[in-house]
Amino acid sequence: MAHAETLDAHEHGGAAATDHHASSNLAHHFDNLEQQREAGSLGMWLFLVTEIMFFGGLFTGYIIYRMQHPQAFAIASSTLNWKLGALNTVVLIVSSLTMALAVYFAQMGSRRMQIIFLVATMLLGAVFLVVKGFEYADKFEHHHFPGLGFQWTDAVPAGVSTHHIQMFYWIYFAMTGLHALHMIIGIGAMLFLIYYAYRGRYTPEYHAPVELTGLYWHFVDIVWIFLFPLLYLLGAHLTHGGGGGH
Amino acid sequence: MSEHIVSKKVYYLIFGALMVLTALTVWVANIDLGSEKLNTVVALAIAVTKAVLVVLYFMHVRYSSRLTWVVVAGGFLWLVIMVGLTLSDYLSRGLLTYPR
Amino acid sequence: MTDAMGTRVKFAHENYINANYGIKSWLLTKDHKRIALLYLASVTVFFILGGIYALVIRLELLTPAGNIVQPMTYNKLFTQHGIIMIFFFLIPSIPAVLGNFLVPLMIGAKDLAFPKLNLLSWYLYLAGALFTIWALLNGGIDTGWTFYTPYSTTFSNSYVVAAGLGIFINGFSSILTGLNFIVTIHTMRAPGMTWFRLPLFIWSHYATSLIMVLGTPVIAITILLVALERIVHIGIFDPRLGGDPVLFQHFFWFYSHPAVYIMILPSMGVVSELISTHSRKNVFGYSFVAFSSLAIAVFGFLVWGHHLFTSSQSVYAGMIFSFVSFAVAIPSAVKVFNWTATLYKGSISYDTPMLYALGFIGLFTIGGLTGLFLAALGLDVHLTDSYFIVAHFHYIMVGGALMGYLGGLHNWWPKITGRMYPEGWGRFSALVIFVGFNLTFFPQFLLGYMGMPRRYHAYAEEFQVLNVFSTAGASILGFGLLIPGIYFIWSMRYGKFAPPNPWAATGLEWRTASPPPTENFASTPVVTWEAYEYRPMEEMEVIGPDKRDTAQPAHGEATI
Amino acid sequence: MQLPRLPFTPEQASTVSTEVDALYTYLVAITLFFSLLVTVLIFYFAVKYRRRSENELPQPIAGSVKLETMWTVIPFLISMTIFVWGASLYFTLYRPPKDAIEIFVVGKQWMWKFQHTEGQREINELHVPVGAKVKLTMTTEDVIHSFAVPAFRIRSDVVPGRYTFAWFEATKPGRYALYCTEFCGTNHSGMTGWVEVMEPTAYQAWLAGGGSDSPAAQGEQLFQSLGCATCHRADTQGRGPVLTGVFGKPQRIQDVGDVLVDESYIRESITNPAAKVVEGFQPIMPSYQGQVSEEQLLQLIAYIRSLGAPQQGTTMTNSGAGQGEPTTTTGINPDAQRSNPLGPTSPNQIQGNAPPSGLSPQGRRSGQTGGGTSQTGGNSNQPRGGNSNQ
Ligand code: HEA
Ligand code: HEA
Ligand code: HEC
Ligand code: CUA
Ligand SMILES: [Cu+2]
Repeated sequence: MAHAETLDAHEHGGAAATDHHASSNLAHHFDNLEQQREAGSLGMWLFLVTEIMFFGGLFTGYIIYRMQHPQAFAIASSTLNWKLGALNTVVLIVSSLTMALAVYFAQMGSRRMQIIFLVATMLLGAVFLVVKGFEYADKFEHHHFPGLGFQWTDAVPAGVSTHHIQMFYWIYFAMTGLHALHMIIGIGAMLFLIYYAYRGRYTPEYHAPVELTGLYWHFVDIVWIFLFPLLYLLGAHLTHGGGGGH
Repeated sequence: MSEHIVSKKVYYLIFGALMVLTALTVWVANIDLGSEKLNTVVALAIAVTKAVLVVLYFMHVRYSSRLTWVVVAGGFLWLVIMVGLTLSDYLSRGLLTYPR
Repeated sequence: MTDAMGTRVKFAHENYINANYGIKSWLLTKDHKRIALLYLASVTVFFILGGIYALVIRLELLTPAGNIVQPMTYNKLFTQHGIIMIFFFLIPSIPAVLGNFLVPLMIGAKDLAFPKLNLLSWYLYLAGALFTIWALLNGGIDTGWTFYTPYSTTFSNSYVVAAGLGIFINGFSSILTGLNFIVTIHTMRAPGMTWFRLPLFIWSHYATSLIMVLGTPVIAITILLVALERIVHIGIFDPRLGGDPVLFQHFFWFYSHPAVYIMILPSMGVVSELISTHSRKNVFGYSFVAFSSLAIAVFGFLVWGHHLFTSSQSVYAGMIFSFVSFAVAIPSAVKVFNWTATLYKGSISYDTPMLYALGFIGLFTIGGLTGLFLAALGLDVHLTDSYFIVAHFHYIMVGGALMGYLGGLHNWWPKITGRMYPEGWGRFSALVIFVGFNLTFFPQFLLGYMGMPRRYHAYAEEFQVLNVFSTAGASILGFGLLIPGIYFIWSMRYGKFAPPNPWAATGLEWRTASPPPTENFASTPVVTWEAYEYRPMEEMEVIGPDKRDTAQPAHGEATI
Repeated sequence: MQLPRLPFTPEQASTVSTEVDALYTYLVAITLFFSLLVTVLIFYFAVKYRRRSENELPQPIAGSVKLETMWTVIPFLISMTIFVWGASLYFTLYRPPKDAIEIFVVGKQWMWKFQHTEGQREINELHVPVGAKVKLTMTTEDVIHSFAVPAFRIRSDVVPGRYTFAWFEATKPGRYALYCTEFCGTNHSGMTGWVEVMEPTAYQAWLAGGGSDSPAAQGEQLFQSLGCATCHRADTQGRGPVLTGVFGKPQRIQDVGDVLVDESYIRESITNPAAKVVEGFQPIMPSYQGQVSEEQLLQLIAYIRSLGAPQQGTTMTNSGAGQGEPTTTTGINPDAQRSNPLGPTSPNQIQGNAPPSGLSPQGRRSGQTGGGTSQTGGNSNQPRGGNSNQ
């Protein structure tokens, strides 16, 4: 093959307009901001994939044990306060909206609105954690924390072993705990964003950190979207409608 | 490929849909659909719908490159693989017949 | 630049090694090449540690009576040998050393996409390693590298949680490396470097990275659950609390089977490069070799249950997993045949890297084909947890992956250090290692079929003869490995200076100086040629500051 | 199929061993063929096309779809033959035949305990007659072990909380090594023993000498001494269901549907009676978890099974009440199956709520230790429990 073969279209560098090497936001090893943004966004998505698999292990455990012990899970689930769960769902969805709007205003270049919505998102995240805290406190009080000291005082219907009730609780705590940890990390990231937004770092050209944190935040929201029905609502019809089974 | 800006109206619409679906999932959970499985399936279907809405609009995947689509789809596919093949063991345990 | 004696010389050009000095400039570096060297140093330490464990194991097995170490100690020996070799040596070896060094160079980028994450990943590796070392120093761990429950969660009285935490942290290092590679390969290729012009090394690292990203989180959560089970007894894997110990095996192998492909795929990538470079031929069936890597990565996720054939897994699930195990062998077969075909009508040199590569093909074939014995359900019942397994995976992991790593190190040593290793010693040691290896592990196939169980501290008399062979082989192997250990270090100081392209190879990494400058290339390279397009040396100009000796391949020049 | 035995293979002492060896021989042949093919080609090319001058530049060869297809399809077809062969052998190995002598096996750190249907108990030594099918019903008191007899080419893990099975038919009298092949702790390599295959007459003589009661008889004694008989009476007046003839038949369970009464089910009924309550009864049966050992559980099972057995003898235990059934005892009734496919009802199934009781007496108190150390002095120096370290 000859030397003087025609060049393939430049893979990047097409967007010459944004190609200002001088920009302090451009890391030295990237050619331009577009490339940097693409890399960041792909990186974040891949990270979210690892998160899916991370939670996935717990989901698998949940599915298998729940299929084996549907009743125990339903009973344990009915002790959760689904109203608080629903409240938290709403809080998180609103926070997702505010996050989306924060990204929107970053894209538009409105510093003020951007900060407002970032703060709102952060506060909503905090509200979520506070509600969660109350729920946890309640569980601790009732000795429903799995492991040492777990107690189940209510009557257990036939066919249900308290082992499996405890099993539900460890899944509940592991999943919501891990989720809460993600929320805390998200709130931490929000603090950084607010600081830099305040400093005017983010422009319509460069706001990747806001966008990427947004992706992360929405992902955490999605995890909760699954956790809520699976943990809080799964036995509702059994305990409310009575009987169940067949 | 410059980024696509989603209008505020879309965000509000999606938000509305998410709220409605949340209400729906709570409502459905409290009625007995006859079998526990059906309740679960419905709950999961609603959750998946909500997740898809968030992914497509809040996370802008609808307007993103094919690569992003592949990454997202791949992530969920792998979750399905993990759950599915593990279940292939649990669901078929004891199916082996042998004379006693 | 050189003084009369050829010692204590400095490189003529500024490069990543002499760009700045001081311990800080290394520990805080974001340069992928320096991070690769940090990794090189750390995985070497762990390899030696793991190797020493192996030698003590072999020493114990010299005689049937378990009379050299206590049973408990023996259990710790093989557990720690396995954990160290797998998690702290083999998984990071090629990706984090050669991959880190070469991925940006090969695609014509200045660095990986996320240099800070790259450094972070080394620190995570270090943190994980320190945790594990701490566990080892405090008394060690005796569960086998597989951590089967309920032994690991309830019965073992060793440092499971600490060692597990080490692996957990190390997992994130692996995830970050994989993530970084994928993003880099997608977004940082030089102009003209299309997907099908990428070296096969890159394809295999891409496939490896997919596994790292998709699989590693699962081992992380699994180990976390084991730790929780141990500390607070949540019951997930404990039958006494209603859990299922076999679920652990599913989780563990969901990662650990794909992980064996994390170990072999990079090595396959190296071998593709070596075979091509040292026969000056384009790789036969490039796209088949490229896609077979992806196929291995994807199908590799569907076969984990072949480790559970006798563990009371459902026989039907066993059938699915067995079937897919055979399917996943096919892409490996495709690779083996394509490598062989590449040699046809080539210009084959007998340089050290090539010796390793050819050795790899043979040994990997044997290791892989014996994998088929294990994937055959009815036969695995007899073979599982016998020495046949031990032989199978050492043939692949030592005969395959390790040989690939060593071959790669030799091949790119001139690029990494700017110095040639002594070719004569290189060939000699490659031969010794090959002989020692086969003598160590071939007898283990026979032992396994005869029924000698693995993880046995003492064994029956009738197995002794073959075990003596194996131990003898291990000492030859250990001796053989010592030689490169010595001459590599020697060559860093006294080796002949390397030209930019000593093998007359085609990759972009050979178009810059040896060692490369910090930013890799003097200007962004523009790729106008296909992969493995061999041309006369004069036509392969160097895009780097150092244009010395471009036309002088260094073949066959033993400097010692 | 009588292939010559390859060197370095263990003795062929069971019916399946020749079949396993045949598959092995086939694979060895495939391995030899492909490794030699590759090695010979490599050597041939390496010599023939060795580099003769430094500036050689061979012609590039693009590749060949025809060749690629060939070396994809042929290995695939070959591997499918291995798959089918291996899978059918697997079914043979894991499907115990009818009319087998049944022996109970309990593994514990680090010994094998056996009990014959006639009552003989053995430790680390198993006597069986030549030419008879033997079925092993196995479990463990602590961690996972694996029961392996290389000369028979059989192996199966024993898993806490459930029963696993293996079977063999010895073809040659002799003494064959038996190993534990799943790592189980300090003395894993000491958890070995012998299978003594005897001529039938010698075996009968051995059986006659110094055996205790049969497991069924011991089970009956336990049934009395544990007070089971107070509720489970032969007439329908007891507070619990009549156990005569239940074995091998489906039982109607509250909220679950039909469940087959098999070993695992009875085990669960004793250790965790609340898990499945027979329709029409109250969940008043106390749990015997921690009060009966794994071996006693097996004896109780043997007894309950014998209650439905019309005849006695060596094959007694297999003829249980289930004999009338069309022998498709999947361990699960099709209906029950559908109602809860994961329900722990079959031999292979999770017995999540059926902790091995052998563990519990001490296990309970110290939180986690393995039990039964008192039975084997040698074990007690094994530090146990997950305490202290992390
Ligand atoms: C790098 C590591 C590595 C690699 C690449 C492999 C590759 C393979 N392995 Fe291996 N394996 C391990 C490392 C590895 N393994 C380890 C560490 C264990 C034990 C873990 C433990 O328990 O501690 C193990 C255990 C193990 C088992 C479980 C055994 C048991 O515990 O009972 C099985 C069963 O199926 C198996 C099968 C295979 C197969 C089919 C392949 C295939 O991918 C091989 C494919 C390659 C070829 C087939 C050769 C080339 C092909 C030809 C030359 C053409 C001819 C081909 C045909 C006719 C098909 N392996
Ligand atoms: C990458 C993986 C890897 C590697 C490279 C090795 C390498 C070796 N292994 Fe290992 N092995 C495993 C992975 C590996 N192993 C695993 C996963 C297990 C299962 C563990 C378990 O059951 O849980 C196992 C188990 C295992 C056993 C079975 C133990 C048992 O079941 O009871 C044996 C027995 O022979 C063994 C032997 C060896 C030998 C002789 C080597 C040799 O190749 C080692 C050669 C290396 C040296 C001898 C080091 C010497 C080098 C130097 C001295 C260089 C000096 C350099 C300088 C001074 C700069 N290994
Ligand atoms: C206090 C009374 C009582 C005692 C004592 C008792 N049982 Fe039961 N048993 C019951 C009742 C009631 C049931 C039915 C409800 C259930 O399944 O839990 C039952 C069910 C069973 C079943 C399942 C029967 C079937 O048809 O499916 C078995 C097997 C069993 N018991 C065995 C035993 C054994 C063995 C013992 C002694 C170690 C024992 N029981 C002691 C009351 C008792
Ligand atoms: Cu019991 Cu190993
Ligand atoms: Cu595997």
